[in-house]
Amino acid sequence: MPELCGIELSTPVINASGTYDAIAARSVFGDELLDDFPFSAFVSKTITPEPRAGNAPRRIWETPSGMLNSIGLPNKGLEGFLAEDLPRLAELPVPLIVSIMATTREDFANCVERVARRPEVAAIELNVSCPNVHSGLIVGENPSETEALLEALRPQTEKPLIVKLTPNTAAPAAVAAGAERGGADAVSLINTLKGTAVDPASGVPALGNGYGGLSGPAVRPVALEQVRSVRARVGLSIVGMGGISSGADAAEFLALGATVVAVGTESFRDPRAGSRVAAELECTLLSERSSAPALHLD
Amino acid sequence: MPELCGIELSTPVINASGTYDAIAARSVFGDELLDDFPFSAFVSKTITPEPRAGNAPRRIWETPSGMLNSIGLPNKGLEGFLAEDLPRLAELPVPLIVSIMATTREDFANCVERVARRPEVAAIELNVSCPNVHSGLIVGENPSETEALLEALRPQTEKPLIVKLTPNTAAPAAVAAGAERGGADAVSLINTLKGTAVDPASGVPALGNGYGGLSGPAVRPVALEQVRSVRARVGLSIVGMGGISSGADAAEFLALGATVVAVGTESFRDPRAGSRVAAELECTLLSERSSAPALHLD
Amino acid sequence: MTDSAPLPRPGAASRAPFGRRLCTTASSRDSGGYRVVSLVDREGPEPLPGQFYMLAAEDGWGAEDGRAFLPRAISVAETRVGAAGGGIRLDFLLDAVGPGTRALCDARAGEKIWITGPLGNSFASPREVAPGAAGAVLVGGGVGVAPLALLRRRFSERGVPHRVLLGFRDRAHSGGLDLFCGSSGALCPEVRLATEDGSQGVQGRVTDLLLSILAGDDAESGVVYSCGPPAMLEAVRALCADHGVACELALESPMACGFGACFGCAVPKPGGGYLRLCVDGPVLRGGQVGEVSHAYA
Amino acid sequence: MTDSAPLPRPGAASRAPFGRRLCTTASSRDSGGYRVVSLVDREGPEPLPGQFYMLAAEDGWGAEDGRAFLPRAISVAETRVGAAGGGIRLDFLLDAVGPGTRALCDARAGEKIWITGPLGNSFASPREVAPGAAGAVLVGGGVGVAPLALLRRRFSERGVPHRVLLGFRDRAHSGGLDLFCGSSGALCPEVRLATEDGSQGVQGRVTDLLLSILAGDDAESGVVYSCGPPAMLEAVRALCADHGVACELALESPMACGFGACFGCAVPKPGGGYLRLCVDGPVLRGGQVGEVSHAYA
Ligand SMILES: Cc1cc2nc3c(=O)[nH]c(=O)nc-3n(C[C@H](O)[C@H](O)[C@H](O)COP(=O)(O)OP(=O)(O)OC[C@H]3O[C@@H](n4cnc5c(N)ncnc54)[C@H](O)[C@@H]3O)c2cc1C
Ligand SMILES: Cc1cc2nc3c(=O)[nH]c(=O)nc-3n(C[C@H](O)[C@H](O)[C@H](O)COP(=O)(O)OP(=O)(O)OC[C@H]3O[C@@H](n4cnc5c(N)ncnc54)[C@H](O)[C@@H]3O)c2cc1C
Ligand SMILES: Cc1cc2nc3c(=O)[nH]c(=O)nc-3n(C[C@H](O)[C@H](O)[C@H](O)COP(=O)(O)O)c2cc1C
Ligand SMILES: Cc1cc2nc3c(=O)[nH]c(=O)nc-3n(C[C@H](O)[C@H](O)[C@H](O)COP(=O)(O)O)c2cc1C
Ligand code: FES
Ligand code: FES
Repeated sequence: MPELCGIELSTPVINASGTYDAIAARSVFGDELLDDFPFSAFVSKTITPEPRAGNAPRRIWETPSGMLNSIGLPNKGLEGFLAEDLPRLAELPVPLIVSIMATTREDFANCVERVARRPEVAAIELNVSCPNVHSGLIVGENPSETEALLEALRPQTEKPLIVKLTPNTAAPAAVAAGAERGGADAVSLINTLKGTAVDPASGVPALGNGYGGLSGPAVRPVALEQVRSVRARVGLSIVGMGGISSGADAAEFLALGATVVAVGTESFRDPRAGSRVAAELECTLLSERSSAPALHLD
Repeated sequence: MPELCGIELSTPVINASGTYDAIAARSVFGDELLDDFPFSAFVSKTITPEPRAGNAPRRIWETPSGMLNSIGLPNKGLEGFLAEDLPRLAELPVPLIVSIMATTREDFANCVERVARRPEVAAIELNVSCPNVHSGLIVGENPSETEALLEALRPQTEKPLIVKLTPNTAAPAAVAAGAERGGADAVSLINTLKGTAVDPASGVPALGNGYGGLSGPAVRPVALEQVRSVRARVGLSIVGMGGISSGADAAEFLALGATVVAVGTESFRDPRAGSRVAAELECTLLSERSSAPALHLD
Repeated sequence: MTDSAPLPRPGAASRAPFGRRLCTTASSRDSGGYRVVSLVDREGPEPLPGQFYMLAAEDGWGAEDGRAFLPRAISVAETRVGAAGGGIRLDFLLDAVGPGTRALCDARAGEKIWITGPLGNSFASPREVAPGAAGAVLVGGGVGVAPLALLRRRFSERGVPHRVLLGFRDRAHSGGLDLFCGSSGALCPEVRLATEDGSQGVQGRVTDLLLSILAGDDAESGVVYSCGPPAMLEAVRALCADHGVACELALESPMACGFGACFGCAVPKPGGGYLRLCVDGPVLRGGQVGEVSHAYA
Repeated sequence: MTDSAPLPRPGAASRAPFGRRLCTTASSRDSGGYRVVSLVDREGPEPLPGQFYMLAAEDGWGAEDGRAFLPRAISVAETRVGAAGGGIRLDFLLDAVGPGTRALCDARAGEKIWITGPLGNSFASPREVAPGAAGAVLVGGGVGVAPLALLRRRFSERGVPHRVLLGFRDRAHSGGLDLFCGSSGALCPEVRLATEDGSQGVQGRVTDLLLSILAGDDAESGVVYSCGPPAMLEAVRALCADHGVACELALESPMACGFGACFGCAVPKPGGGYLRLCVDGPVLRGGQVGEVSHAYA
């Protein structure tokens, strides 16, 4: 039975934050969604202390084997989330992980405390791809900023704290080590790679925000390398993600040391991708166990 | 007439270091190669002070819309290059740029001086994706290391010095600014993104070296964003590259501030990709000039 | 109901089965510069006019420099229950503007296409919009005529009075016109055309036709239904606002998922903030949108 | 000439035109578990046995999760000068093992394929290898029989004495055997088969057949030409080394470019360092390679 920081999971496949709105999906597909929920835990879209409308369009742009997004974390804010969304997410048949981002330690600590207090919540993911308003540094690019943040948050709860690492840094393993020192239970990686594109029709950046984050199969090799390097450095649990679209892809992450995997962009192409990846993964792992890799003579 | 640091070029399209062996290509295709040489300048594969055999196979692995390589800079070393290769590269109908890497400042300075002294050489590209043997830091990940290296190399020659930036860092623009302060004439970017993959047949990393560098269309959005951020910070000339496979792709780099572009991996798919990209680019630019983007009613 | 209240979401009867499914292409034919691709869907419910599907060809997807990568949102243009072999025939009208629509247009009979849907809301009937409304005016341009074809058929089956105004650039760009033909093969009598070159119908824009209707007596109690390029929709929206006529606009925006997962399809609300067009639309009431702009389309 | 001197590069007559070119698929047919795809090349020279081309299908390339991305190295299995409409017909024997070979096997008559080539060196004739050599022994396994088909035809046209030993797993895996048939349609008399299940020829491995020949009187003055899976090539190499018989092995290694640009196709040299198989091979003399291993194949 797969497990993440003490949370038992029915499969090693969860969702990537911000890539599945279970409430919207239920309104679209009905309760069929709950009967065969595609993930073994549900990670919410990142919430922030205050409500956010998100970035001006255009927000998405397709790229070779991937996509750019500059969604800009639209969300109802902490209070709106706790009041309106959390009760509905609690109806999902799987453990709930809430993703949080804030720009001061105090705000971060308050969010963690308020969210962790709710019994519906199994764990908290900390999205640290944000600037520290005091130092101006992007927390997740910096090992000591990350360590200090974790030291501030750790006392707020005994529930597992998962740090979502940013891939836009020279040494994600050093940041993971900072998270470990600060008391994190797990890291999840990768978030999106910084990227942009020019709209051929206008000759200017295609996204309203000027740039965005790259996801999808295009980034999978980068994600795998970051998982490999993080695993070499820390003993924490790892949620591996980035371009997973099949069970074979998921198996690559597990082979390099991920504890569980998350499916993001692939859910846009296939709303049940999570279940499919889990099923394919089981076949892959079964066939690996039953037969050593064979060399055929012809 | 496009120009790079005072070197006049017939088109804005050159090659990416290490992705075209003009000597081998001439032995394969004959002098037809010279009659329609695909690039307006030729950048050599990176040379090092001593000869290198390169990494153990497997050296390449295909990925979604891209490839991983861990070639390991096989080369004849400085002396072998100067004696055997340079005279043959001098027969190419375009200006020659020699790419150099070393792990001490002294070695780097010696290479720059020896190469720059040769009249066949128009400019030097400094591959700084290497550790400083003294500090252990990857030079190109670090603005002050890069600045210090340039300060040591700048006195060796008046020929243009182009710094090939590594993309595996949080802020390539800061490194470019370091290069500018140190006296560089241009930066080129991006080099390959760190990446890996697992061979499904064995369950272990597919490349002999464990990991490699990702190139091809998959990385184009990342390359474009780094060009954009570097252009926002420095006034240097920029050689933009990363996944360029068409004139439209090249136009995106130019729109974001690249001075010229380089074609790498696409040459593996199409040995004349350089000429094709230049021709397509000309059409793109012409049509942009002749018509403002039009909105059709139906 | 106000002009800015969102349209109700479709009920369970036209709700998408959970997940994508592989459908077989029954036929594919040219239609005045566009292509009509018909699929047989053995699982889904009958869609409502204005609803759309996310489509991805099984073969050739990703084959143009790694694109198309995401599925493509396409309105259903016509349906036929009880297609040969069971299931529902879904007709899509496609304009091959890029790698995704090209791959879909290339699908030949027997080839397979992934679909998710029906998705989104649908046009309301005039009576729901404005009780006692005189009738419906359907205004379409370009490939945007697609959802109006299905809407027209439903209105005529239900005896809802309606007129149809379609605009095209010229004869070579009059795709989908055959979707507005009755069983006789002739264009339905309620359809009026405007072409910019005057080759068919009146010379001019479809909004010229609309203006002359809105200037008429019974205009205010009618409802305008429109789909087409952003500039046309904006002209329709502004005209209706000026004349105090209710309107429903089927918009487009970039969609990665179609089921509310990606937040990519944001359309600005007049008072600030954004709608997710895939779940809050694609049909919006005039009052729900500010200026319709190419920026998010 | 020693067993470790590289083979000479082909002269200008079989040099690749610069760049890739789009060729039309003339036909495509099954062949014992493999597929024979024939292209018409209007520009290139006639290739030599052992040479290869880099192939990429125009349609469907990149369509399996962004792969195949790079072109694929494929040996030429047979050629016919003066194909209908001019040009040279090039036959390739393909084993559909992944996205690239699958897309190539899917090409139907009329569909287009990008080719670059002919590339690499070629097998030498026994007389060049060892003056006065008794004859040639061709040893092939699996899809590796492809280059030996062309080599056999050339030897027989030039009256070079030769025997052909082919190994397959079973009847279902005996692809390309038809390439070794004469104009009568029957297997050429110089061909001997070994199948692991004994369904055709002798039961056992093709290296068993080779061993019995090498044990014969005139063995030392012969030359062995081989192509097949790494384990087979290694067995052939070791047998020939043990018996002091010259051999030429057509190897495989991962190739991104085929023309010396990427340095991806490295094969270790016995004394250290690496060869680039695309320009220094694909045919290597026995002495040029250490143990043939799956690690670089
Ligand atoms: C609800 C809804 C219903 C629709 N109904 C229909 C219909 O019935 N029929 C129909 O034909 N269309 C319909 N569309 C439009 C259709 O979805 C688009 O035309 C389609 O997605 C375009 O995909 P493509 O790959 O063919 O073109 P793309 O290449 O995606 O080009 C179309 C536009 O996409 C943008 N784009 C995104 N990424 C890139 C990139 N990397 N490079 C270049 N351009 C890029 C550009 O703005 C370009 O102008 C509908 C859209 C929506 C939202
Ligand atoms: C000189 C030469 C001549 C050849 N001649 C022939 C011939 O005549 N006929 C023929 O059928 N073949 C021939 N080959 C072999 C042929 O080139 C390969 O079988 C082909 O490249 C495989 O491509 P693919 O996409 O079908 O399979 P791939 O999926 O590329 O799989 C084949 C192998 O590639 C590797 N691989 C690379 N990237 C990946 C990835 N991302 N995921 C999974 N696996 C990966 C694996 O090791 C796998 O086992 C020749 C090769 C060479 C070098
Ligand atoms: C549209 C979109 C929205 C995202 N929103 C969030 C978010 O709110 N919080 C977060 O931590 N990551 C967010 N991500 C990043 C994903 O969780 C994931 O790390 C990344 O997409 C890589 O995985 P993938 O390639 O499987 O999508 C988002 C990604 C996408 C594509
Ligand atoms: C096989 C291979 C070898 C390379 N060797 C070098 C090298 O020797 N020196 C260097 O600076 N960059 C090297 N690069 C990086 C390229 O110059 C280029 O920065 C990168 O590939 C991105 O461009 P592309 O996507 O067009 O290939 C190499 C890339 C590849 C794929
Ligand atoms: S298209 Fe993804 S949320 Fe609307
Ligand atoms: S295949 Fe590229 S160098 Fe040999």
